Amino acid sequence: MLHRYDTVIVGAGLAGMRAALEAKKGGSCCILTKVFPTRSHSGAAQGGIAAALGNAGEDDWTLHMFDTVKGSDYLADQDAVEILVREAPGTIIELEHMGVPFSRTPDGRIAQREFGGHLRQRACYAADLTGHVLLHTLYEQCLKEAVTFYPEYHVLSLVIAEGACRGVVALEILTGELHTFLARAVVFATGGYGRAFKITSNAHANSGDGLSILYRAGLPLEDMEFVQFHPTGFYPSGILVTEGARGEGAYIINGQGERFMKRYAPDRMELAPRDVTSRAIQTEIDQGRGINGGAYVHLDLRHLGPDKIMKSLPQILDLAMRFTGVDALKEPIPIQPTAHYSMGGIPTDNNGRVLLNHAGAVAQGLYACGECACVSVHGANRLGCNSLLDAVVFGTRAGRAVLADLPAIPRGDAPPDSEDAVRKELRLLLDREGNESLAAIRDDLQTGMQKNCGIFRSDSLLRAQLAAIGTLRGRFERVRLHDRGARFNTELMELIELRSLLDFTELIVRGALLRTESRGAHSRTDHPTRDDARWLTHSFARHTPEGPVCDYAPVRITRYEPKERKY
Amino acid sequence: MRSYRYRWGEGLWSHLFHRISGVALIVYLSMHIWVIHHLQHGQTAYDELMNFLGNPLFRMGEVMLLAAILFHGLNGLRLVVMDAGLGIRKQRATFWVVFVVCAILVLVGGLVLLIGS
Amino acid sequence: MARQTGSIGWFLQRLSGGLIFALILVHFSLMHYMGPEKRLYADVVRRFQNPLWKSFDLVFLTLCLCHGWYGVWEIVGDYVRSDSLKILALILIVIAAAGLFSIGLVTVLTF
Amino acid sequence: MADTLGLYTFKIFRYNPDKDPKSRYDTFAVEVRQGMTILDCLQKIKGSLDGTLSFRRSCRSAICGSCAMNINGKNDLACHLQVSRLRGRTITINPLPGYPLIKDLVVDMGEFYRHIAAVMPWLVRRSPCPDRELLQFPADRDRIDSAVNCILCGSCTSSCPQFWFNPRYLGPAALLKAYRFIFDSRDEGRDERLAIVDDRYGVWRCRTVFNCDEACPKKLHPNEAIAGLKIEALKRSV
Repeated sequence: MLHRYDTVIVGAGLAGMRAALEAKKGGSCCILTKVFPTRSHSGAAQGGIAAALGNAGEDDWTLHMFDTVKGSDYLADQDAVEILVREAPGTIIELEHMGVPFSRTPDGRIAQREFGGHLRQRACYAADLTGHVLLHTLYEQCLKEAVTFYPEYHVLSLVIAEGACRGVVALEILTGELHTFLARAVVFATGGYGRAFKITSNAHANSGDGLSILYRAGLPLEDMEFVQFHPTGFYPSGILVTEGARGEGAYIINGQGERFMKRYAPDRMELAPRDVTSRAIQTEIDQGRGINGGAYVHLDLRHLGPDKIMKSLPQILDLAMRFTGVDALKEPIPIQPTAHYSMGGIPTDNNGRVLLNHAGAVAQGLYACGECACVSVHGANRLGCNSLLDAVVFGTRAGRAVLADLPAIPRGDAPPDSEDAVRKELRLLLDREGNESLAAIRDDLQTGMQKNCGIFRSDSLLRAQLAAIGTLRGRFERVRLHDRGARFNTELMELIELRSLLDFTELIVRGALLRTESRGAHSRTDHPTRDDARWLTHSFARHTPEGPVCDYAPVRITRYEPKERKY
Repeated sequence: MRSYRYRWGEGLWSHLFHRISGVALIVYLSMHIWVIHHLQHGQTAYDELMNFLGNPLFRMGEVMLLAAILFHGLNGLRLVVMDAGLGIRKQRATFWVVFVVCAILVLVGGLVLLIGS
Repeated sequence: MARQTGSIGWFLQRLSGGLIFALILVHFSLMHYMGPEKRLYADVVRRFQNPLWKSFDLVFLTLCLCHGWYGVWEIVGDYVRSDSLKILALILIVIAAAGLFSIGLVTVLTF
Repeated sequence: MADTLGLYTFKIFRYNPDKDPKSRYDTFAVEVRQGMTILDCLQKIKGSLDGTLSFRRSCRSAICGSCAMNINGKNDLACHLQVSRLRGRTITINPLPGYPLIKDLVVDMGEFYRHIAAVMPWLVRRSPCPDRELLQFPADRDRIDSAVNCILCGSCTSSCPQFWFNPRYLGPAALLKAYRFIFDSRDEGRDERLAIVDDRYGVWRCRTVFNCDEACPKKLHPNEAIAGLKIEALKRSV
């Protein structure tokens, strides 16, 4: 079936819906999303959204910028960071005017709290449900502006004609039918790929489908080797415990009852950036100082007092009881680092236009924003509270770029065979005979990535993982599905998602193998120091018949020269 | 096609009893009005009717009537209080309070009714 | 059809419910617990002749009929989908309520 | 941590309108370990026993609201319910009641979403906004706190007998959403929104059965919101 819109947005998280609100002003606009909009993973963000509002002590954007750049281990493009932090306060005010129910100071202003790596109280929040209230508010704004949603439509490929992106082909999950959405502008806001790892804070849906689609279409992906591990996930599930807990003053304690962060970040203690804290926790665990020698440490809230915990961290209290059986008012919570955020992704310019190569050429009619995009404002390590900000600021900018570009983009027609290739691929996946189980391959991939390409990496581990992925690809060709029907075939969805995982995990491992230094979240035990002379560069992995190849482009430095990074 | 499988809790039972007792009461009220109307036909007609209604079956009916009145009335009060926004989080407990108070009153009141005849 | 609020009906239903509960306690204990003579013809008629009891019974009758038949109407509204059946039910309810009210009125006013 | 809880029997509602003339129950035996949730078990069944079993899931941390279903007769989120918390060795799972069935545990929630959209679920401002944030005191923010936490999982509306008989009834979730805006101190759309709620398919269809309060996996109390709305709607008509 054929649909025509001026703008098609893929993904209904924070970035996608914010972009839609802008793009809607310039013509018809629809959002395709594989889960219903309010089920997007933006809603799982807990702690806050950063902006130098100055509601809790002096702050200004230059301080926010310095913290972000330092947090990124100097890999962020500083012109982009400057845009992010300068637009932050206005963005928060705009969100508040849309109705976001932020927590408040006694005099009625937006409350702000501390967060890892931010030297000021800069995190605006709504208890520990910040992402949830932002996501719902933006959905409500989309309802108000009558944005068209196609929920439970899984986008599978781009429609490309005469070198330009003309739309997408999507599968309607309910019926199993293919739909072609012709568009003058296509915005990808498909989120991250935490599902590549065994222990992750991410949703089942976070399988990086958008990245895979673009990579398959021949576009490069930037800085894929940088994957953030959040220091505090519940043990054993990996479900997120907000950094806001530490922002409110929680301690991390090892098996010897020691606040060990004093040995890793004496000035910032528990509020060091995530890469530093995660490495510290993993080191304690690896050296046998976990609780009872186990693979977890404790997050202790008790000294905060019941009032503060129930007021500021109600969700954590509930989740701790449900997922670990611990009453956080009375006992410390068992935690471990958990795969959380992808710093890398689809390379874009500062207005969300997708880059065709490391030299900076721009693709016509194709945009990306949110976690799936790499602007890059997070560099090698994102600071907490900067991701919601990134999603909204660059979602807005991508939407505005669409508005600006639309008049110059002609209405095109779809090639008559736009759906054929996809239909053939699906048929192949559905009809394949073999003896491999989809769940087993996925599990092996995730376990391997966790072990070989996790917080600590090395040449030998990465090579082993690269080989493992090759084997898994072979096994993938022999997966036999139980469900061969058209109606709501979630097994087919999982298979497509697994294909995405196999596509880009190879890029993560390849990028990590090539980058022979330790920077931000990328930590090589065999190359433990940062090497600015050689590696102050962004990687761009692209597809070739012989496998992925990396190109490199320099980091844009405007204000802050790289220095040693200490907390 | 839709599924309607659901586990019944206090709220649903209270709702169901309230409806059933309400319908029973309106049926009774209608009969009652018609019966009392027999006063019109003089003492003889009235006494005959009262005699007829004095048999044990109707005495049992009076106990049922008492039960319906008490449950519908007490549960009604419970609902009015909760409609005012009070005690909604205690709705299960208040249902049992109504139920127990009702049971005791029906037991005591019923015995008196039966023995009193 | 204009939007129908249910606010007044809802409120009156609760108000009348509370009043009825008070009145019925008086009525029921009088008739069943104050001795068998209360149910004798002479006693009943004597009470009907007293203007205070007369108004008590009239108010009681009116409240009960309103509350009860409005309740039935609400049940119909909950479970009956078809509009024509609803109208039929409404007509029957109004006839029943009006009929019972007139019978009751006649009884109370005769003495 | 890896203590086993033993073998559990899962009795799961199955129905695929494309193939099955009527619904049935399939039973699966699952070896359950300490810490496993209902969703973990469903994933295990789908991954290793029957790939055709269909259900929605995403965040698995009780915030996206995808995996609401009827577990042992009560609506809840599969992802946050520990198997160890349930009594008995047999666990019966049905789709959410009251919504049209799509396949197995997947239901069509279109009606539910349309009811949410019908209460104008957005902040209405007529007077201009200042350059800074609109002020809202903590006490005013607290008033809408529980309504704000609703995840639209649909458990409450699906548990409401009034919704079963009258799918046109807005239902507890939509009314809670209306409450969230009517009682937001910054909102200026109170009258229009009250007019929507003050309807015989709105707040007056509620019969205080309290199923919604019990069904809510986030422990919210739609009934308190509905009680508040009833009073506001009454004030409006007198």
